[in-house]
Amino acid sequence: MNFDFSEEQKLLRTIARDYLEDRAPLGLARSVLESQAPMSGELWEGAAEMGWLGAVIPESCGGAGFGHAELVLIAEELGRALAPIPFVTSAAVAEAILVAGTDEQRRRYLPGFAAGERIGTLALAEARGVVRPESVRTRHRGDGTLAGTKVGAPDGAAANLALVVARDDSGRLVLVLAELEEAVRTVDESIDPSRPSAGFTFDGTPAEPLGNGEEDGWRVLRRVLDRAAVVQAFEQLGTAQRAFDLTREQILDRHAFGRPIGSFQAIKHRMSDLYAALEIARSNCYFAAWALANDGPGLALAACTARVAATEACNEASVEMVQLFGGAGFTWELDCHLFYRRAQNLALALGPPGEWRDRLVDRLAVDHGLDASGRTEPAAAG
Amino acid sequence: MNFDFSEEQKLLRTIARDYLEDRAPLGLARSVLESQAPMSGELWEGAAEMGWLGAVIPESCGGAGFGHAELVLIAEELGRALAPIPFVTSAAVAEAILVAGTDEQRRRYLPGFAAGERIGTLALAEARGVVRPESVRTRHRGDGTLAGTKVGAPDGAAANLALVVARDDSGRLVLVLAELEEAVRTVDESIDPSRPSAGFTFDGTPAEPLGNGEEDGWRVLRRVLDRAAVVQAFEQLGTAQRAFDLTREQILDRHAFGRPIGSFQAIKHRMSDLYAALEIARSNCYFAAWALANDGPGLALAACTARVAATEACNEASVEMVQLFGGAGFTWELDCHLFYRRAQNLALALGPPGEWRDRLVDRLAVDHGLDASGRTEPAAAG
Amino acid sequence: MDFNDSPAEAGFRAEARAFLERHTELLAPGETPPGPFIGEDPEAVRRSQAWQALKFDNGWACLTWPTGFGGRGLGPMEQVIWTQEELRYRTPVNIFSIGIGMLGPTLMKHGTHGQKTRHLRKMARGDEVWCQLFSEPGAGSDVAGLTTRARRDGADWLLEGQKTWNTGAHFCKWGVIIVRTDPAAPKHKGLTCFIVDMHSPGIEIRPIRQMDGGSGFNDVFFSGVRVSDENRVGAVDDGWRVAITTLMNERAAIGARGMTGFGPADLVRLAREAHGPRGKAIEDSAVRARIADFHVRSAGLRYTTYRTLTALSRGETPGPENSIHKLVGAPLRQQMAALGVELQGQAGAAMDPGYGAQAAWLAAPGMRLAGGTDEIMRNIIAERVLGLPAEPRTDKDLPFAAMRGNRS
Amino acid sequence: MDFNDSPAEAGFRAEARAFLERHTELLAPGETPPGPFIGEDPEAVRRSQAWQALKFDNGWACLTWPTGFGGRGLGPMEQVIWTQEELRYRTPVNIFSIGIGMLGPTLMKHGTHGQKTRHLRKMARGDEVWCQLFSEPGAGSDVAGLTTRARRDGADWLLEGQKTWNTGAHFCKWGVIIVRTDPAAPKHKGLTCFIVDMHSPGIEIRPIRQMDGGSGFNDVFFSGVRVSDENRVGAVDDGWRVAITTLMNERAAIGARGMTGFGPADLVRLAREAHGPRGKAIEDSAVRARIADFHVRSAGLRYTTYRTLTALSRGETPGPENSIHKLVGAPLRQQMAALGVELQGQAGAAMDPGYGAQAAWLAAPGMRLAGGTDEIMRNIIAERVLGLPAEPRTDKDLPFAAMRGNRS
Repeated sequence: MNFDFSEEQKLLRTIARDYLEDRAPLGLARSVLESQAPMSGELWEGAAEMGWLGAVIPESCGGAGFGHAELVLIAEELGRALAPIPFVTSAAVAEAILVAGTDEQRRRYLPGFAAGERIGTLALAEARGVVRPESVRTRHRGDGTLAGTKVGAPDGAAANLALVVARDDSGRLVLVLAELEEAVRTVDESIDPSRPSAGFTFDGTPAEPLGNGEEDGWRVLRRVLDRAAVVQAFEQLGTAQRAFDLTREQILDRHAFGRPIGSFQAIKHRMSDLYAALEIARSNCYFAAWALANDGPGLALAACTARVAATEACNEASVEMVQLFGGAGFTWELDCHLFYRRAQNLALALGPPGEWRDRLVDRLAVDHGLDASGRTEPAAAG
Repeated sequence: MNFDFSEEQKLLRTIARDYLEDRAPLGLARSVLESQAPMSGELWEGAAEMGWLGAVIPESCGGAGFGHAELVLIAEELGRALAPIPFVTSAAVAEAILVAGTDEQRRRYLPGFAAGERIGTLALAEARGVVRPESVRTRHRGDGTLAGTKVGAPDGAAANLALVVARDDSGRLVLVLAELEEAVRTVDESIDPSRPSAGFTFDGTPAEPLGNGEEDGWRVLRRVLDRAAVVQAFEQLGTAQRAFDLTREQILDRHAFGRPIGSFQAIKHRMSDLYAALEIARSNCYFAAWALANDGPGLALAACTARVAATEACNEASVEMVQLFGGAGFTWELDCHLFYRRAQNLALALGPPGEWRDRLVDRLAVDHGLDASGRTEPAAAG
Repeated sequence: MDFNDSPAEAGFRAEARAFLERHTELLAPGETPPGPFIGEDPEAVRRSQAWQALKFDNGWACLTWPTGFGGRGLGPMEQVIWTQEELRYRTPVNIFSIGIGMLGPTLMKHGTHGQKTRHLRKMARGDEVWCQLFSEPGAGSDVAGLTTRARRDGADWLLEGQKTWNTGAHFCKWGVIIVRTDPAAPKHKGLTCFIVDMHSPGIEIRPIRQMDGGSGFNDVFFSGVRVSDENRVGAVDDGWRVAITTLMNERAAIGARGMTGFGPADLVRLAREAHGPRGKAIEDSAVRARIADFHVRSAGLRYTTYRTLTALSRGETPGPENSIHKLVGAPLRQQMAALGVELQGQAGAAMDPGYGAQAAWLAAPGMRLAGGTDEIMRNIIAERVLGLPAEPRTDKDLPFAAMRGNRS
Repeated sequence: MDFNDSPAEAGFRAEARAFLERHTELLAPGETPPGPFIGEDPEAVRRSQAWQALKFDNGWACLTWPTGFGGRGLGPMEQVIWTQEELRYRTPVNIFSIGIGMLGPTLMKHGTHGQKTRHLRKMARGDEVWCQLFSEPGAGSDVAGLTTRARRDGADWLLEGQKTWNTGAHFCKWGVIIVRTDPAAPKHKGLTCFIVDMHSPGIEIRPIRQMDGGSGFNDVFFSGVRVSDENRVGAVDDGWRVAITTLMNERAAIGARGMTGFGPADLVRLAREAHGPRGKAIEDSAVRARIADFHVRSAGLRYTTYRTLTALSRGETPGPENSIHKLVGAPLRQQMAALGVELQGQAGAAMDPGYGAQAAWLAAPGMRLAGGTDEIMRNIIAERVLGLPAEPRTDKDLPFAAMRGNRS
């Protein structure tokens, strides 16, 4: 039984934490939040230098050639730091190229990701709500160009390459890679301006299919999102844990009625429940990391489970943080709102919690040898 | 603004409460629970003598000719007393005859209801789950007899007349009245043996259509259930309030760590939340009573709202009751389980909470001039 | 049960409408009444004052105040009817509720004859606007834990310290402040209440920037601010009793206004538009179940107000159920707004003026904190409504200055 | 990360399997291991004792006990491996966990040489079964509030009072009891611990009927029960320290068994069968959302156990995350069972042996109360794991007899 990270992996985590404590105090997220910048360019360069951006990219493609266990630990530390960089989103695009791209695409794109020159985003949604196959109207035309509009692409303000879900001339769903220099970008007034999203209008933007185009685009997308969800669950876990730790410090420090508010039973009990939610999330994240590293058949269920658990823990921790900091928690000057905003941003970035719960039950039923979907659409269970 | 019961109505409530404190202490529910009896016959006779069983039955049909405001107050008091009699269920059948029966049916059946000789039940479900039009297979044949099996009919052990939803020879849904002497009854091993449900097998049981048979049976059933839901919401409210009051007494009395457990903040805060849930339920019940008494267009939404609120308050109050009584709350000797069982029994009797929530949103949308259903089936919004 | 006015109420309502018809006009369909005033537009302040003067001169300003102070000595039901009607018409924002609703009654109870004569009519007519200075950075839920000091200086007092979460300091002439005058006494015993001229030297007002970017409140700093002893309200070191009167008036405010802002109907509209995991979100029963629960609470609060109004209408004291509004309503708004954001999926990360869910979600935490946190409201209900015992207190009898955790 | 045994662990597991293969057989597919023993069948007691003796004689009875007392001095990981394997085979119920898991270690730490020699090997071999007598009707969460008395009578003690929630008194030879020996002392100071012969005159055992109709526990009444001072464990009036050892051993138990009973998989099966408001309940996303959350917690607890086992496997002390099992698991079972009942609609009012949701729902409240209520678990996590301060205590230093609310 060895359900923990190795000493080497833990060392990497410690290095990451030390680095981020030095280079990415919470003031860094605040400075991006209060500026018009799409991210912290300096930290992004630092992340490239540390080898984080190429964590799972093979050395042959300019990466560090670590594994996914290392990747998730870096994500957790970036979450702790509320790092204002598009690490997980961009890594998801790199991962998509890694698992579904052609050899040529890997060679062409991945070195740029590892070096930090390439920054990816997921251009999926076209309207409010869950992204469904039937709602994809963006066209990838026979001439290799895109036409359509995407909204709310996570970290879209900073990205220069988008993984786009579109429909080809035959109506089939495809995943394509589009250079964003050739699209019209509208940076969103984001709920979390430290990691602003963006919309894109494609009108003749050149884009190439991911991979050889034989596999069903929707199925590949689900696989990409499952893998990204595990990495982001660690980011959420880090953010949740930091919010929790700061809240704990605050309730030990803040006095009311002559004693620290952390000695009041109602607050203690809520902290205990929150602690339990965090540990549930952590354990589910660890299992999902194992499934991701081993790419086993349990990955889809494990990814859904980790994402649902981490989203909930992160949202709850940030909501309680504002509340337990009291009136001051509602001010701009305190950092609570950075957590409140980030938690929601992350909860939406890969699709909202309801979508992942729904998918979780599909997978749960499959793993029990049952079909729970009642769906007719074949790709959804993939 | 007069959003309260009249002095006369409150007097009737006081009389009911005094009567029940005398004749129906909690020991009465326990005695039925621990016996094989289907109900307390003595209390049923008392309810008839008090005029309760004919509360909304016109005097011309042997009733007391009160209104629905009086009916719901009686139901609330019976809920407080955990009265082991099928008051609300039977009243629902009488109400169905009142609003949808022919004149002849009213004259024939209603005096028996008022006198307590008729005891009605709702024979709707045929399998586990929500009762849906498409799941009704019981046949009402051209020769006026029923064939089929119903399960979980509330208060089915005590009843002698069933309102049955069935399908006629043309496949149309109809409501019929069936004498239960001519059916095979299987009394359930109930979760709440103080109000046991039963299953029925009909095989050539005579049954007559309710009313002239022209109206859509499903639509009539929804109207009957809406009206019954308001009355039962008051019963649930009474049960919830009693559980809450007893819990409050207990936590003032039970000491741990040198003080009453009701002085511990975590417990105080849960009691405050429960109090709020109870008052939300009470206010919604009052509004639904007003809508019922006036039979206005808002009744369907008000009924759903009151039922959802009262079901939740009653379930929560009973669950907290067991918990806050501590270990003793888990014993047979204490009355907590009577509440835990009854709350669940009532939550299921007219269909589970999920069904009412779903219907609430249909009605909410209609009241906002929107169609929220996404359903194709026309009768569902009725 | 019915929802109609009694004949007397109907007559009063007609009177109110007649006045409003004469001086303004009904809101257009879809137009909402202005929210509580939080901006800094001097023109809006002037318009608000002019409207108040007009109301005062016609007997509509302070219905429940005694006639001697410019009121009409009416009951709370008339006040509710007036408010209901006024909200239907296009009127300026109301910047007087803290003064007229809370501070005026406090002066009536604890003020000197001179203070009443000097201030009450001007307050009522809106000629001078008032604000409240109670909360401090280290004393929110526990108001009595405040550390702003007043020291005697001849016949005057000198104030030193910081107040926070103040509404309106920048356009107010007067403030009511509670400060510590005896740090050696137990915490509730060494406090004194003063009227302070907000234009005094040594007062600095800084707007607080909220987490949603708005600025509805101020920090107010006092450096050697001189206050004459004439402006003391109540006895020296007896300020807690005065403050309690104000806080009670704050909490007795009746929610005739109801729930406004992003609500169940907005969620239904949004869910009809947005995609869920299958089909439209409105077909998603997880979404439906949440909307249903929101409607249950939202409708329940509305009908709870009806119960309160019924008691007022009968001249009875409203029941304790009125205490649940803030505890239920504040988290409800937060949860509704959160679902509104969530339903939008990836697009929800952008501020959406169409539905306003994001703005509501960013503003919502404030409602759970202002005017008594959720936790304080639960304490109050548990102790005052349910009669559950107070927790053991360690801070009541110790000298204030001796307690751990006090910044002083 | 991997889930495989280390080579040493694998070797140990093979040894265990070899023993089990020799003496019993694997459970059939779908057959579940027996739950904790709560019945009164004497034949089942005999079978359990025989199996224990066989284990003892072959070195499989008390793996973590020192060799001197009949154990093997192994670590907790070996114990977990053994338990995992034993649960795969058809074996009798285990009626020794309280004695071997909790009371044995208590005697090792606090007992006299004579007590250890007299009792430990017989306890380990299952020749004599032991029970615990701590809880009282007025002292559940607050064990130290107990009122059962012991008075000196020459060289003996006479016990008077009532214990409750006892497991197994009717088939046990020995019990460990904690009683009050000095009511004038503060509550934790006047307690003493004894070994009591359960066949002594003056002991009456009455089964407690639970709300679900079952009877797994007893009230045990003591009327002038004589106990020799030789059977005292620890010093007079120092019993709280002894009791703490026992309670700590109770809470340190590691959940190698995991969640059993009505769970997410049952809900999926039921929801595929039952109708929802539209179509099958499994298509109802409100149901799906709840099942998803149940799976999240249920899987999270399982993987939390893996984290604990990993620490044990490395010879490290497990982290505090192990403390969440009861707090998360008990309400989870109740909520899952409640959904199982609810999904059945009207039919859910009848006990359903097919899915067992109703039985689980009726049994569930007990799990939130036994072995530390939810509230006690939250206190423990807040104070011992999170380091939040204890609340002010009013009962620690007063003479026990002087406190309000004590039945004595």
